[in-house]
Amino acid sequence: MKAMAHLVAALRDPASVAGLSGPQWSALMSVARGEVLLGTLAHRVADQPLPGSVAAELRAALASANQAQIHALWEAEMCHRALSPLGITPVLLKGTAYAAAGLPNAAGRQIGDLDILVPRDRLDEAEAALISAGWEWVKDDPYDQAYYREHMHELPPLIHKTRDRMIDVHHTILPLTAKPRPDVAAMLADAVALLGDAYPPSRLREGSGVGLNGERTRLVFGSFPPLTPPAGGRGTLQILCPTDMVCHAAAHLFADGDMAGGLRNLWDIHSLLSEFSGGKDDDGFWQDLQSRAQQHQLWPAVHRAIRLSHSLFATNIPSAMAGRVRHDKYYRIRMLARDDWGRESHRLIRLIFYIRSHLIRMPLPMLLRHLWTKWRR
Amino acid sequence: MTHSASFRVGPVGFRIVSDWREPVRQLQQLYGAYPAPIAGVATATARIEAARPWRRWLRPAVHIRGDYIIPDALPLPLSQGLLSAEMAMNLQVALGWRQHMLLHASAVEQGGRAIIMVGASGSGKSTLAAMLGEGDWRLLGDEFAMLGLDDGLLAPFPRLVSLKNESIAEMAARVSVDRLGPLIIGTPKGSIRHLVPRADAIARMDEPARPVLLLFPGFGEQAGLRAVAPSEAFMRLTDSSTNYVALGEPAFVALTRLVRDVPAVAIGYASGAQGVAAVEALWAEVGG
Amino acid sequence: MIDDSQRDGVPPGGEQGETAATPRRDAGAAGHSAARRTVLMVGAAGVAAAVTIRPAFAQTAASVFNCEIPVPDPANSGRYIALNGTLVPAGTRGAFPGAARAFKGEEVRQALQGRSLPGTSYEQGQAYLNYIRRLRAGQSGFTCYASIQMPR
Amino acid sequence: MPPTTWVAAAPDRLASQQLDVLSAVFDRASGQTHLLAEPLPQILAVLNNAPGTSLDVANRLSISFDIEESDSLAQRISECLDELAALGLVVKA
Repeated sequence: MKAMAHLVAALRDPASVAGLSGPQWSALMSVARGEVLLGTLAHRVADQPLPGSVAAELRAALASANQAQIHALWEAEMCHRALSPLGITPVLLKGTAYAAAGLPNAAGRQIGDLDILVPRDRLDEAEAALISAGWEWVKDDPYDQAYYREHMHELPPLIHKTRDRMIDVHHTILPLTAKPRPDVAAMLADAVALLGDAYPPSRLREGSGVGLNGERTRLVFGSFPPLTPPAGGRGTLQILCPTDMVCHAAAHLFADGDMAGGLRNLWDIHSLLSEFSGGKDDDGFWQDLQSRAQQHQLWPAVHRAIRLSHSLFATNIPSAMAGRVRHDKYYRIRMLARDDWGRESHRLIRLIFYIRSHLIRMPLPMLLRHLWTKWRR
Repeated sequence: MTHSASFRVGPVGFRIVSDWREPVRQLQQLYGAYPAPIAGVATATARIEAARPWRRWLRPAVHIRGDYIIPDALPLPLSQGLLSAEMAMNLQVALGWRQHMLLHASAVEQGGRAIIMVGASGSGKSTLAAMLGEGDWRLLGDEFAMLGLDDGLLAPFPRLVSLKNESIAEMAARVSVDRLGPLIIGTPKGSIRHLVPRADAIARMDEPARPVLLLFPGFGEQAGLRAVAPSEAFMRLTDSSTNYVALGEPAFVALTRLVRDVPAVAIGYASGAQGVAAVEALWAEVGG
Repeated sequence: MIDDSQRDGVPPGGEQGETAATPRRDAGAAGHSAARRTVLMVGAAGVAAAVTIRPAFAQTAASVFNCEIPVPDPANSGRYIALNGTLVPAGTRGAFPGAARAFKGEEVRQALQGRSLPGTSYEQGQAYLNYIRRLRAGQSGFTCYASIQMPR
Repeated sequence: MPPTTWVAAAPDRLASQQLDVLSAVFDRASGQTHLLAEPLPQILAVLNNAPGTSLDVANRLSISFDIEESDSLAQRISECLDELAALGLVVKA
């Protein structure tokens, strides 16, 4: 068996690592690093009997991932402090949201930039407040600025001048030029508040659990702000409601980008589906998910995510949603395209997905115009 | 074809993968006395490879890669393949190692007590450690000092010593030729030649040592000593650590303990011999 | 040679490890014995009193001398670099066209220490260095620049 | 506008070591390490469990310490509070 297959197996069933040889562990840890899943792997197999040098390395990787989450959550806190005087309550997206809510895929997960969603009509205010709180443009040339503002789903990236961390301020979840038009107003309206004052972040999970399915009431997840005193009338941080969180993860994986790091995103989706649904017979959840995905014009992406998650990680899904659809196997190959030395493999398939990533972000004539402008300068 | 080698330096089990045979052959020769990774588990994979398959033969350019990659890194010519492999290994440790706090420093030991020498490249820390390591000292490492987060001890990491320019001749005069790698000329840092540490440094690489002196060598600076305040030592050590921030509070505890408990001194010296003499004199004062 | 008197400001051993929030010396008793009260240095206006440790990039041989910094980055090729390092339209008076080749990390490191950048006039070199100083994460050359930041 | 009232990070959030004239402070909430010079650690101490304005801070410090220069003290303290706020160690109530 190949190292990527061992990685998938270890995530799905931690006991599967029993009996791996030294060289197999070497390859497994290398591909896990390549997929930015080493901390996740470390968390999954923490209770398994492991060779001593593997245990030491994974323990250190997990501790470091936990520390990185503290840094990521702190960025969210500082963003909150910058925006709360305006009454803007940003919705945390992706890794920071998982960590703030204490969702199961957060354990050991690497978190990159801070991604937040704010209403489009508050974008200018949010931008000004962040800049006065020490964030700066990464790209300040007029073409990039105009390009982002006209065509993208986010402001041009900002970086904090002393903490060196980036923030992506989104006003919707896909580029404006992409074909699906998600109902971002509904996402914002149904977002869930993060409240409370407990610390540390690893003990955040009071309100979450299997019982979440179907409920559309505002759920109070565990607590986030470690310092901010509870102040009447001021906003707090939010996360997407469960079905929207799945829709966004699937959109991020299949409708945006070239699927580099796709295995980690698929693991997120598997974890979210397992956490939010009560299993394959939880009709309420699966129906809600499908109708919500249709509302966002994202059902093809969400359905593909459900199928692939089931196929790789044995997610417990309704049999009506299982089965294979044309092209699924190429997605699978793309997601597992790494050899035992950690090198990316399947050059042609990767290239095709790279080209696809540009085509799905904007219509072809517009893509050509964009590349031409970038190339000429 | 993929060529590979595997061995252990201190706590790190390495796997090195190459598109070319020669660099791997050189590694296997120079690391011949090093043990295999424990239970066959390599914790770091370093790769040297061609950007495109045909660039293995056609104007070969060696890219330094591995589990961790630095964007913007320039490839090196194939004649510098051994250097590329060493750099790829260093890179994996610098960016990936989390089991100890890493200091970009050299270290030597005597009687279980160690000196940590911290400085930018060009400070002479590497040459100083190499020279001491041929005398009454055991070389713990010339590139990274690994500080234990719980016990505050230094774990040896005695990789090949990377000799540069003038220090090559200085060391070649003292050691037998079978401990020297090929002379690599025309690198971005001038000439480089690798030195295999003395047998005791390799044989005892699982024996940690307690740091008792922090040294900030300055080659070419005015000769003399200057005591370094704990806060300055703290700043300089965090500055020379690639994983201090990633490790969080355990690194804070280990590092504040180190700068509080261990005297820190900056030394200026003009020649290798002068540096060695200054270190020996200091050592006598800290009760060595 | 290394006695405590040379290590300025080192407090006596008993105080080490106390919380920094405790004023130095006998602050607890300060309210009672006015004669022995501690003097607090509040510092001059406008002077920063805090430094935060930032992540150091790999200062290993690998990163320092084996990376390059294009001026400007390829996305902006064709634009000029003003003396303060900002990008301006081609042909702007007093600004310089981009460098013909990318600079090596080692060249930039030496230039930051006072040597000139290869193939540049004084002002041109200053403009390029100011451009490099303004690089941010995500821009081509940033990792390289970050990796050549040497300890003070 | 009423003067700003400041709240300091709870002491158990911070690990502190006095190194010499500078204190090293590890903030468990942010994961950041700061080196603080006087009077920042003292300001955090007098705000501990007792939020206050910059004037309150100046008054409290004057009770425990001789202050070298006092005519612009409140101004200087206010500056220091802004610096602590940028580090996230104090926050407006």
